[in-house]
Parts: sequence; C-alpha cells; structure tokens
Amino acid sequence: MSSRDDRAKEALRWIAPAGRSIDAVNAIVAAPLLERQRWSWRTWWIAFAVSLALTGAMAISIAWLLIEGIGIFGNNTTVVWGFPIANYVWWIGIGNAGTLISAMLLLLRQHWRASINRFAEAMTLFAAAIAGIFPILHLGRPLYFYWLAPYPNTMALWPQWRSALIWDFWAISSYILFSLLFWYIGLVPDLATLRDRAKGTMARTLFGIFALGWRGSARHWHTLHIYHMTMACLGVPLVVSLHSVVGLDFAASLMPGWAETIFPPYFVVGAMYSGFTMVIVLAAAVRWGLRMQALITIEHFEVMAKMLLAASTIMTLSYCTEWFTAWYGGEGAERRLVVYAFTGDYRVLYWLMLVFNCVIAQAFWFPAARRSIAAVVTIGILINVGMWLERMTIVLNTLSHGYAVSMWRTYAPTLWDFLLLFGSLGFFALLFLIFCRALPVVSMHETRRLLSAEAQP
Amino acid sequence: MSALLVAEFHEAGALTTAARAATSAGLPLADAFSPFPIEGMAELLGETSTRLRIWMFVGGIAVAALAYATEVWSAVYNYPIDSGGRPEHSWPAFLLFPFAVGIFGAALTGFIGLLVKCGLPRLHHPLFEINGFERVTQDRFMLALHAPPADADKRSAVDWLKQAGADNVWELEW
Amino acid sequence: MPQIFRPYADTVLRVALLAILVVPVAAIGAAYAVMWSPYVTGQNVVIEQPVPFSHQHHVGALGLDCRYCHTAVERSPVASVPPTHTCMTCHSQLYTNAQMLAPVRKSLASGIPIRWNRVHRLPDYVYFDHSVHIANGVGCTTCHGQIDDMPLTRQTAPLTMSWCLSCHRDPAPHLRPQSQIFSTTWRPPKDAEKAGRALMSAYHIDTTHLTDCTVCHR
Amino acid sequence: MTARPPIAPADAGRFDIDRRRALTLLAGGMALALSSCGPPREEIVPYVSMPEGMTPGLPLTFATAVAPFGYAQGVLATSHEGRPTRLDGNPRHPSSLGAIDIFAQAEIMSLYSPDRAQAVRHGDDIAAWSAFEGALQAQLEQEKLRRGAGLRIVTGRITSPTLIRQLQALADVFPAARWLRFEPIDDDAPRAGAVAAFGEPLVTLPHLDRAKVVLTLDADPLGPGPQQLRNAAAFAKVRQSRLTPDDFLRLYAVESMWRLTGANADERLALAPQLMRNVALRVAQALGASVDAGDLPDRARRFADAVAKDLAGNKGRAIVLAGDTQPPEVHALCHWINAQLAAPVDHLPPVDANDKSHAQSLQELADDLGAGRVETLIIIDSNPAYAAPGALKLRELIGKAPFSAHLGLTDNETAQRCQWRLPMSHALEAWSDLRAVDGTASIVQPLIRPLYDTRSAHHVIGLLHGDLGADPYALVRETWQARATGDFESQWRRWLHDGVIADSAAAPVTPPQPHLPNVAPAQGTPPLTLVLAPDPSLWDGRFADNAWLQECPRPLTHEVWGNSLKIAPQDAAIHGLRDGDVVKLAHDGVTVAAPVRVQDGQPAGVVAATLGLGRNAAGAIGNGVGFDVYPLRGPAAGWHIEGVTIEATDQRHAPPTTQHHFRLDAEDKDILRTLAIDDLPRGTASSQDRGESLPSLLPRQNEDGYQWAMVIDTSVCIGCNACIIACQSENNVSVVGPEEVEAGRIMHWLRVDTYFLHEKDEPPGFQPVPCMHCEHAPCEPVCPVAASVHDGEGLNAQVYNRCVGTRFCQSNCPYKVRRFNWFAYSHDQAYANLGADTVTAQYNPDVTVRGRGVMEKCTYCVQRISRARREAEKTDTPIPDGGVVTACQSACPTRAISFGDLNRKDSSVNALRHEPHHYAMLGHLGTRPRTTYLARLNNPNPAAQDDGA
Repeated sequence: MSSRDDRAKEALRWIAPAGRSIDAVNAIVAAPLLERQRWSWRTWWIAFAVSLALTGAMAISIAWLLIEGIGIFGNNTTVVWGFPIANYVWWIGIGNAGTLISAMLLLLRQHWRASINRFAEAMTLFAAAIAGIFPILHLGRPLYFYWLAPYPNTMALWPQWRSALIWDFWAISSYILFSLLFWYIGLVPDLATLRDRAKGTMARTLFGIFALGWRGSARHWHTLHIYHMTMACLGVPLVVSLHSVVGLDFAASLMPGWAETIFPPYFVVGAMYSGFTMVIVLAAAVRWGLRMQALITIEHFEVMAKMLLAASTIMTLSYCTEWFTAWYGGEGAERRLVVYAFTGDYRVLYWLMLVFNCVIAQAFWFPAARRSIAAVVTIGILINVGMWLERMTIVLNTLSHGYAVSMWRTYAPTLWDFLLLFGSLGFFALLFLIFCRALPVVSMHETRRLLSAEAQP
Repeated sequence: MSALLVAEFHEAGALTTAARAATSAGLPLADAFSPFPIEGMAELLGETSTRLRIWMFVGGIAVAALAYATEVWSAVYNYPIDSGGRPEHSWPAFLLFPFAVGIFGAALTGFIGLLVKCGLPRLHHPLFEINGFERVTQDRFMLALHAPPADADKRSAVDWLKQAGADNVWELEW
Repeated sequence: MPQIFRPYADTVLRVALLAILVVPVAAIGAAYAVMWSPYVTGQNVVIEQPVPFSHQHHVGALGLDCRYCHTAVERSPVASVPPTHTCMTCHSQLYTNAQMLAPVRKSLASGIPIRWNRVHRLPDYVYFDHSVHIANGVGCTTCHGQIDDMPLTRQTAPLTMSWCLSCHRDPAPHLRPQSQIFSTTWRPPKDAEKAGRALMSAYHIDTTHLTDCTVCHR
Repeated sequence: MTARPPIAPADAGRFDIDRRRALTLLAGGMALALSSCGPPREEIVPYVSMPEGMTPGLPLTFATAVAPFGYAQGVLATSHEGRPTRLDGNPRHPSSLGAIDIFAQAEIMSLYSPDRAQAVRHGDDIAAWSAFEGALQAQLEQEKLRRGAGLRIVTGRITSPTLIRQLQALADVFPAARWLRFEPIDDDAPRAGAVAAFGEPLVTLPHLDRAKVVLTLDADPLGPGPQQLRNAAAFAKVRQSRLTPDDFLRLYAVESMWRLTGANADERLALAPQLMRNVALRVAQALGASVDAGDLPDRARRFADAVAKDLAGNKGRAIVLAGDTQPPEVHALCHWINAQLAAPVDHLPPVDANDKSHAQSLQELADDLGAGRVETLIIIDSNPAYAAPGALKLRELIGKAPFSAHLGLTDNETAQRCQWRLPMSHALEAWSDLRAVDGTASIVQPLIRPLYDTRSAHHVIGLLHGDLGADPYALVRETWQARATGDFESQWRRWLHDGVIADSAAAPVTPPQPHLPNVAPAQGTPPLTLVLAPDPSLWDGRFADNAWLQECPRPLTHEVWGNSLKIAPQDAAIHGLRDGDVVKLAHDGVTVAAPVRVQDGQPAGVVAATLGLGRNAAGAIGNGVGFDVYPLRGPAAGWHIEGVTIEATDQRHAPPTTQHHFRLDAEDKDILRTLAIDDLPRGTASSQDRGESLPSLLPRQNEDGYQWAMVIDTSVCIGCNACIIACQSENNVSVVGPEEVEAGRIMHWLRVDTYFLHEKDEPPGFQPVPCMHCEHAPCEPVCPVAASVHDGEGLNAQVYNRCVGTRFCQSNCPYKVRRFNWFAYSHDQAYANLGADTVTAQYNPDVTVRGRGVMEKCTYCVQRISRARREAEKTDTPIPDGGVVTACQSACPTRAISFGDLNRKDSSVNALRHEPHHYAMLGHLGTRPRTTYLARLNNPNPAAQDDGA
C-alpha cells in the first residue's frame, strides 16, 4: 500500500498541481489545437514569418546550388568537405535525442519522459529529415543520389557496399521511417481524444482519419503496449548504430585525426549531448508558448541539466583520449594535427568548441543553475553551437592538414554555406511551429496513465 | 447477431472491480474501453498473446537476410570489382546495411501486425453509436459484456451492472 | 455520439494504406521497363536517312562485302561510313539518274558531305573499338543483326551496358572463326559451347579482365 | 567519319551543340544535333573523298618544328581527322631529343586560342587582304623612288633560311631599307663577350654530360630557353645513381635570383649580380691569372675559393658559364677560364643572321621614328610597343610612321598602334623552315588549313617584293632545292619524315686562344638593384594569351596568373613587408606597383621580377595579369637596374599559388628523401622501402597479365613543368582560372611539389606527384557507387560517368592527387573565353572531357595503355617494355619518369624498384603505391658551405 503511494508521489513529482487531473491534462494539451482563441498567437506568427523567410533562403540556395554547381561553396581541392557535412552530422546528432528519450527512458521507466517525448520525437523526425538532405546536396551530381540504392538497372551496376556512405544512406533512411512509425503509433490514442473533443467537422474528420478509429479498447491498449515496448528495444540499438555509422564516415579512413576507434562511441554521446540541448530549448519554448507550465516543470529542466553535465564530462574525456592517443601513438602526422588544432588556422573555432562543450556545462554542478530555466536554455544553446563547431573542426583540421604537405590548404566558407546552414535552422523551426498547432505536443494518454497512480502496478 | 451490454464508469478502479466481479459472477466479458491502458484488464479479457513480437522478429530477420543476400550476390557473383584490394566478400563491411534495414523491417511488420490484430483502421464502428462513447478517449471508462440471449437474464445483468457502480448501461446490437 | 464516417470509409482507408506499400515498388518496376524500351535504347527504331540506303539490296542481293564500304573496320575503332566517292564508283554507271541518288550526286558535285543519321549510338564516355572485336572473332551480324535483310538500317541490339557485359562475361557462344566474321549467313554450330571454348583459346581471350571499367571507359 | 568527340557524362546536351559548331570548322567530322525530344540525334559526316593515307578513327603523326624563341624545336604533331591535338618531342632533333618544353607544347593551345587575330583590320575596321595589298603597293611605289630609305622591317629572331633569304633579297629592291631585329630576351651580352674573346660572335654550347664540375654565374642552362632540353638531357646523364661519386656532376650556382639551375645546384650562392665578376676573378686567380679579384663577403669568398679549387682540380671536365644577364667582359673572362680549363664546350657560328645588337636595333628604330625618317613600318611577329624598354617611348613613336602594318597571331599592343593589323598563320598552319641553336634545319609543315584568313611571314615579305601570290611552300622548296644534292624529291620526303635536314648543323669552330680580358673588380656594396628575368611560364610575354601557360605554376614559387617582386627577408624586414604587400617600385621617375614575395635565397640588396606580364592587349586570357617591368628598363634594355627604390603601400594583392607550404618537418621524411651521392648505399632496396613488407589482412590481388607501375627519379627532376603541360594536353585537363586557384582549386593531374629540405635558402627538391595508383587504394572502398575502382592491370581507375561526386575518395587520399570539377570548367562555366568552340577542337578524342560534379585524376594515360593492348591483341604479341609511354614521361627532358610492366622481369621499372635509394611515398601507410620514387641525390661540397666545415 505505502509503496504504491510512493510510486504515486514519484509519478506526481513531474506534474504541477494545476495539471493533476485527467480533465486538466486533456484541456491543457488540447487547448492550442481546439481552443485557439484562448490566447493571442502574435509571437507564433512572428516566429512563423521569420522561419518562413529563412526557409525561403534555404530554397533559394538549394536552387542556386543545382543551377551553378557545388562550386558555390567554399570547398577547395584539399578541403573537399565543408559546411554541408558538418551540418549533416550536427542535425543527425540532434535527430538522435528524440528516440533516445522516448525509447531508452521508456525502457528505464523514467516517468518524466511522458511530458516531453512527443515533441522530442517530432524534433527527431524533422532534424533527421533535414540532416538527410545535406549529404545529397553536397554531391557533385545530386540528381544521381539514387545510385546508392540497389535498384534494377540496364547498366547491371550495384552500390559499393564497403563505403561508409552506403551504411549512412541506409541507416538514415531506416531511422527516419522507424521514428515516423514510433512517433505515429504513440500519437494514435491522442488523435482519438482530439477527434472526440473537436467540434468542427473538418477537425473531427482529419483527426478521425489519422486516429484510425481508435476506441481505447483494452485489447488494443495491450497490443499497442507490446508494440511500443518492442519498438523501444529496437530503437535503442538503431539509434546507437546510426551515429556510430556517422562516426565511421570519418573513422573508416586512414587520415590523421579521423582513423580513431573512439569515434563511434563518442559520436553517439555527442549526438545525445547536442540533442538534449535542443530538447531543452524546445521544451522551454513549448512550456512558455503553449502554456504547458503544469506539465513541463522545473523538475524536467533540472534532470536534463544533470544529463548535460554527464554528457559534457564524457565529451571532455573523449577529447583528452584523442590527444593522448595522438601523442602515445607516436605517428608524426597525428601529433602535428593536435598541435595544429590548438594553434593552426582554425584555433579560434577549436578553443570556442572546448569552452562550450567542456567548460560551461560544469555550471550544472550547482542546483541554482540547474533550476534556472534561463540558465539551462542559454547554456544549452551555447553547447549546441559548440557541438557544431566540433563537427566543423573535425572535418576541417584533418582535411586541411593531412599527410600531403604541398597540398595543405585552408577553408573559407561562402555566403551560400551560411545561407544553407541558417536556412535549414529556419526550416526546422517552421516544421516545429506547424507541428505545435496541428498535433498534441504532449502525450496525453501517457500523462493520464501517469496521473492514475492506481493504474500503477 | 449478438448483443453487447456496455456499462459506463467514472473511475478506472470501479471498472476493474466490476470486471473482476463480472468474471466471478460468470458474466462473459467482451471488452473494456479506457483513456489509458489499465494494468490487468488485458489479462481479465484473456489478452495474453505475444505473437506480435514473433512476427516482428521474423520480419526483421527476413529483411536483413534479403539485404545481406543482395550484397553478397551483387558484390561476389554478379559483378565482382576490386575495390582497394578488399575481399569480394567483405562481411564486416556488409553487416551494417542489413542491420539498419532489418530493424526497420521488424518495425514495419510490427505495425502491419498491430493493425491486423486490432482490426484497424476501423473508422465506422457500432460502438461509436453509443451516446457518450467519445468520453472513453478522455476521462470515462466502459465495460462491455456479452448480453445473455434471454430477456430476463439480460435485465438482471443490467441491474447487476448498475449495482457494480455503472452510471449508464446501453444495449448494443451487432 | 453520431458516426463521423460512413462504413465504406474503412475500405477506402485500408486501400490507401496498402497503396503506400505497393506504389513505390510498382514505380521502380515500371521505370525499369521503360529503360529497356526502344524509346530509351533505340532498339529496332528505323531512323530516316537523306538517302534511303538499303543493306538488303547491297549486301543481301548484290552480296557486297562489308569492307567494300566500311574500309577502316579491321584497323580502326570506327567502321567508317564510306566517302561519297565510294558510292559513285558504281553509281556513276548504275541508276545515274535515280531520283533517290540525287543527294549523292549533289554531294560529289558540290564537295559537301552527305549528313547521315547515326543508327548505332553509344554514349560518348564509352570507347568501342571495331577492329579489336573483329580480330577476336566477333562477327558483324552478332551485334548488327541480319543486316542483309534490312531495307533501311536499324539497331537490333539494345546496346545497354548489361548487353555489352553479357558478352564480355561469356564470349564463347558469340565467337566465330576468322573466315566467318563478315558472313551474314553464319549460324552457331550445334556444339556452340564447345566450339566457342575452342575459339576462346584460339583467340587467347581471357575474360578475367574483360569486365574492368577501363576496358570501355576512359 | 571521325573519332567521336569526347563528352562529359554530365550536361552532354549542352556540349553537343558546341561540338557541332566546332566541327563545322574542320574537314569532316561527326556532329550532334539535339532533337526536340528523346535522346539526342547524332549525325555522321563522311568525307566526300578520303584523303590519302588517312584511316578514319586513327590519328596521324607528322614531324615538324615550332620556334618558341625563334630557334627551332623539333616536334611530332598528332592529328585526328585533320585537327592537330598535341605536340611531342622529335627524338631526331638536337634541340628536342624526344623531349618537349612547356612553350612548344602550348603552341597547340595558341593555335586554337580564341584571342587569335582572325581578320585583317584597318584601324578598328575589318578589311580584306586585297585592300591591304593595294595600300601597300601604293606605299611601295613611293619607297621605290627613295630606294626604300623610309622602309623599316622589324622582326623577332629569324632563323628561317627561307625568310632570311627573302629579307636579304629585299636589299636588291630597296637598298636603303633596314631590317631591324628585336628580341626582348636578347643575347647581346654573350655575343659581345664572344667578340671580345674570339673576335667573332660565336655561340657557346656546353657539354654538361662531359663535365664533372660546373659553375654558373647567373647562367640558367637548365632554365627555360632554346637550350633547356639539350642541357637537361646532358645534365641527367651525369646525375645518375649508377655513377661513382667521382663521375657524378657537381653543380655550383651563383645567382642573383632563384633560377632552375640554382634550384638544382649542389651548392648555391646568392649574390648581387655586380659582384659575380669578383667570383670569376677569384677563379681566374686560382688558374694563374694575376688579377685583382676585388672583395667579397666571407660566405661568398669561401664559396668562390672552394669552387676555384674544385674547377682547377678537374681540368677537361670543368665548365664556367656566365648568364646572358652578365656584362660582356664577364663573358670574355669566362671564355678565358674555360680555355684554361679545357672545358668541354663547343663554339658555333650564330644562326641568327642579323649582326646588329637588339639594343642598337631598337635605338635606331626609335631615333628614326622620332626623326620622322620612317615612312613604311612593317612589323613581323614582334611586339616592341609592349616589350621595348620604356625609356625608348616606342609605344608612342610607332604611331608616327605614316604607313605601318603588324603581322601577328594576336592583335597585340603593337598591332593596335599600327594602321594595318594583319592576322598571321600559326606554325601548324603554314609552310616554313627553321634552324635550331646549333644550326640544324627543319622543314615546318602545316597540319591544318588556316582556321582563319591568315597569311605567313613568307607571304607578307613576298608582298614587299611585289609578289602578290607568294606561296610559302614554293619558297621553302626553292630554298632547299638550291642546297639539295642529288634527287631532291626523295630528300624532301625524307626531311619531312624525319623533321630534320640531315647534316645541316653548323660544324663547331676552333676559336683562337682568348686573351685574358682586363676586368675591373666590383668595389663596395651596390645600391638596391632590380634583376630582371624572362618569365618561366610566359617568356617575354608572347605567351600571355595562352591559358595553359598562365596556369602553369612557376618553379619554386608555384605562382600562377601573375608575378611578384622577389625580395630577401633582410630587405623585407627593413621595409616592413610581408608576402602580398604591394610596393611602389620606382626608377628614373617610372613607377610600377608590384606585390612582393619574401623569398629565402634571394640576395640582400637585390630584388627580382620577371618580364612578360601586365599586358593590356593580350586578349581575354592575358590582359591585366601581373605587373609589367619593361617600362623600368633603360634604353640599353639592361638586365640589372641599379638604384631602384621601393616604397610600401597599404594595398595587398598576391598572385594565386598552387602550393602554400614548402617546408618538410622531421615526420615527413618519407615524402621526399634526399641523399648525398657519397652516402648512397650500394646493393638493392629493402622491400620495406617498396612498402611491400608491411603486414596486411587483405588477400593478395590477382596479379597476372600486365601490372603497370611508374618510378620517378627525383634526382634528375629539374622542375621544368614539361610533364604538367604534357598531361594537360593529353588528358583534356581544364584550365580553372585565377579566381578558382585563389579559392584553392586546381586541376593539374600531375603536380611538381617543391620542398625546401635543409636550410631555407638552400636548393629545394622537386617531386612530380601523379596518382600513386595504390594497390590498397584508400579511395576505392569509400566510394559508394564504385566509381573509383581497381582494374586488372593495377590501375586505380576513375569512372567519370559513374561518379556522383561525394569526394570521399579525395578526403581519404593521403596524397591528395584527386581533382574535382567544382564547376563545368570545360563547358558553359569555362574561364574567360575558354568555352569557345575552337578550344574544344584541341581535345584529345580518346579521353572523356569531364563534366561538372565529377572527380578526376591521373589515369596513367589509360587511353595509351588501352591502345597498346588492343594493338597487341590484334597482332597477338605482348606489349614490349616501353610499349606504353605516358604523356608526362614522353615530355620529360631528363627521362626522370619510367613506366612499365612489373610482371616483365626485364622491365626498366623493375630494375629501378630495386635501386638502393628507391622508396614509396608515405609507404608506411600500407597503401602500396604503384608510383614510387628514387631519392634525390646531390653532391655537396662542405667546403663551400656556410660553416665551411
């Protein structure tokens, strides 16, 4: 009896009093979708306009890229990879966190995931989709990207399966589709709720179609639960393998600074790191914008801050390992590369990266920092910048300063590099803003379940 | 042509107790409806099958095997090409593609299995006729019994449900 | 609560879900079919020419040797289309006023070449060499078909990469003795396989590197 | 029907249209027409009547000669269906010996250059030749009256016997006319020196291959010029590893700026040009002359004494060479020294018939123009308006001639100041004849009918004779008929076939013992001096419209599309200058803005610049590239300009470079290895150095059949860049233009890396780097579409039409030898006017022209391998050793590049791969390169070095 109360309390810890009833939860979550007149959407429209403009910029730069060719970017004969690859790794990293949260935390029975997993998964979906665009755009002949797939053709040719890019191509495709299913199946009961709450025929029809006729049958709940748990079990290895493969894009080479066994694991942690920071930023936005204070509480921010602290420490450790192996390995080029990273052409980026990724997160040792949303968000954004810088320096240092001394070159991005980067940010924001007004940003049925302490075994 | 007795409850607790009592009272349970999964209810309804997982496993393995077969056939038999002196059958490099698509294969099989097993999509369903059924996706709980054929038994069953705490009881033909 | 959907909605939605699975697969299949279609390969498409030259008449009926016109075929990568002069060696005597030969006479008089339309067209990154195929026992009709009964010349082979590969992987069934290279009547013998093997060794053909990219692409 | 034009996989459609227009220019050929829908239609356009000896689809080769500097360089020209596509060296020709320099190779680009003059122009209006002929005849009537007193003919260096004959014959018609000869890169000093020493202007031909010790005083025997190929070949003969240290040449160079000779020297001394006489004098002292040797800095004195000792100790095997930039008395002194040393040099009567010095000629022209004594000015293929010393003001004066005409390949600065601009036929378009430095004559035969309405010099001089129909062919035959003995026709055919006229070389003369000239030593330290030199890629500027040469990296600096003022670190420190700072370079009130490059090994107090840039009438390619130093030259067209001033400005602008880092650290030892000949271990290389003993998990590849490999001997690579241009012309490598190079993008498949290995001011090492064709190629497993794959003969192939452009291969290539088409460099995005149809006509039809977005790289000239293999299959005989010669290999004057089959035990590459100093670049990476190297051998003399230890 008492133990059940504890569990109930533990569950309720994640929900503010204002949201501690099934009706309240339904009302709070459905409000932005069904009772829009509740509050003014001016901020939303401003944000929408800005992200739409940025999306336009992205569209233009893509069009120009296809017309003029890959040469519009800052790459050169030696540094053949630049922004697009760094952007790709960064976005896919963000794209990892959603599934990590919903899958890993589900398996670990972390109650607090209930109120954030929905929009985290949406974030995953959008980020992964955007990430998928970059490798294609950075091709010399983007329109032939489908040659990476084994399709029947009159040339009797097949993909070259040993290439990490093939692994990538399939890992991402599988991951995006997987996340889509995982996300959608979690949405179905909520869509049914909205179908039944909605007044307008249009809304009821649309929600109705996507709810697939869900009627809360205990049999269905049972099957859904089994599927959900199994998907979680599959999702964790998939997400880990995905970013390991991204790490292999670099590690499966013989270039100094790339050919490192530590890359796959530390790319995964890095992904979680940047992903969580993005979740934090979005959580703050949703909490404030959609009045979700009752469901997304300080507690959530504190626990995620703790995770950042842990990740930051692991990242720092990884960097140290890199430097150590470079020194201990004794390969001249490797050592020279580390020195170059600290003192070479990109030293500013590198130092900034270290500060953002390793130093500032240490603030979370202090509860005050963890419990201040402003602090957590600010640090989160800085860390995300740091993670982008990390990917950038990984690409640039090795390529600029490899073995062939005569071909050492430095890289200078062009306007188009930046347009595409910020354009993609705008596109991401656009998708998320639309998501906020079309679908429930918090999983109602999971929160309800959390509320009904009795329902806990 | 059978009939259902659908009883509406306020509390998840009331629903479970009623369900338990009904089974002990020998009233055959048809189904239960709730805004969130209720632990134990599935067992009461005899929902213990785990075949879905087996399907997913089979589906995943099948897709992965197909993927690996494609790799080996294309790289070793159909058009072997010397790529940096690597072996034609570079199995370690060949593992990641099957792994990724295999997992997706499992997920897709599971999804299809889920729909089949639950008979979804089912946009039009007699239950939706019930006035107030929309509440089961929000905050109400409903229990469905197979209505006894004889009118007398039926009436007593309804009374029994009322006593068990049901606010309303509907009879549904289908 | 009233029903939102009519009963048939279920069917519609289920079909739609099925389509999501079926359509992509079907699309790929269709695309593959198109790639093999004459529209893309140009197979068996008769291309109009300034002069309706008939191989059927010249080769089939008159029995001219291929090399009478395609002089370079044994030495050069290209078979070479004959200069106007070659046509006129005969047509200065025969059909001297034939209307259909007017362009030929005009070309000779004006010194302006005849512009023929290419029938067998390979992509420009493919480097095909007639002479080496002839030297290794590949006959004309093997790729060009029964040229001797073509009133107007057409391409009989698909000329796709996989078509080329099919022979480069296993030339044996397509080989003939040197004496038969230019014959339009040659047919594979009963024991084509065995004969092919014999010719393979006679021509010192080693297939191990025949499918290297550099054999055709530079 | 002709060879299929190569087309890029990408945007084939757009290219097709180009091809059709391009080919209408050519006799016969296949064209492509875009049909509105479906795959593009192609046309076949056969000949009306087949030219004799031509087989459609097979290239023809003709022996002829080109004259980049006025002297003949024998070449073998390849022609596809009547369109010349490349030039190779002619082994029979003494100035080629089978090799070819960058200038001669680039002639093919000049032929198709869109900047060529294409029509006669009167002022700016297009006119007809008849109009010019009319005007000229009227003018000549006038001249006849005054016996040609107003007629001046200005030419460059003329070595064509026929043209000389025509010019000299003019004296009969116009006795008072003057023929003035002007080359900006003149040889006045050596001629005067020879006159001083021997009484006649003999030309000195050194025999480096018979030398053990050579000292150069600002001479550049290995640098660009008419003797480069000959000297380089001789140099290589005595720099072979098989030689004992006693026979291994030791080269000392004293230089006022970096020249190729100094870059290849064992001991180099940077010294102000004025002080070099003192070095010569010290040597003379050591040889018994009682002269005042003046004073020298310590380092220089130690160097001079060491050299003198070495020279004196090798009588009969020692040579001293003074540069064309040194004054006559120094040349005379060197002749005396050589005489004492019994140096292996030949003295030949000059081929260049005109005795008047270039400086005098120009002075006279300027005076006459100024005084209005010039009525009729005919300028043949010369550009005084641009290249004459600024002090002479010829730019302005030319306009003063009442009647002036210029015949040239382009409407250059001079043409634009003449009333008549006449388009000249290219050397590959017209008949002529030429002599090499040693007098060997060649018949120049055309390979193609003139692309435009152009005429040759013979024709125009003929017009002066009043002969409207002067036919170069007839004229040339006339010349040689007179000299033929026996059956002329058969000899003529033999000459055309060989590319040289048998025993037409001048016999060496034995000059009288030169007397010791009286040379006053230089005293004190000279003021800041500007040293001038021909540009290593553009010579005197006549090649400025040639995109290949503009983008050909200058040795040592790797500057392209521009030049810079080389300044010593000490001087840079004084003026607070760093690379790229623009300075005002002034002398006598003339100021030139020039970006500086701080160069180790540049003597303090001496700045150096190259001539030939900063042109403004060179066309779309050459205009406004670099800065022009001709205006600074005094009337004497001097090579050293004393007392220049430099003044820093706040502008910055450096010419783009293709190599940014030149220092090798300790960990780079297995990139470029060097070795003193004395330390060369005898025996054979360890398999370790072939990178083969490293353990590998990978299975052995199937290694039957041919297995191609290349070995490059870095000790004889003199950094002349001939291989780069050879590769470019053979493989249709695009020119990317200055903006792209600035952005760090290059296209040359083969680069010649330059590394400073010891002290920064000591001679560097050169290392040609093509694709390594690794057996365990890192680029291949990372390609997702198998566009980078291995073929059965060990080639690392790049299949352009399969490439999607991930560039993973280049990221993973430790040698960075892959090149990416960031834009459609050969198509609609070509630099300047390089997209013009005429340029596409130069392409080698056996090589695909790459489109946008695909990776490309060295293929070991796979098209040549394929041709050899197909021929071998047809004849059923294996490819012999040397049966495949790559383009780079064929052009190399020192034969530094060897190529062959590893499975032939007797192949040259097999032998070289077992040399003791053989190694694989970055072999420790386990890539097992098929391209491997021989360490760079040198032969230092410690006594000559800084510490003197």
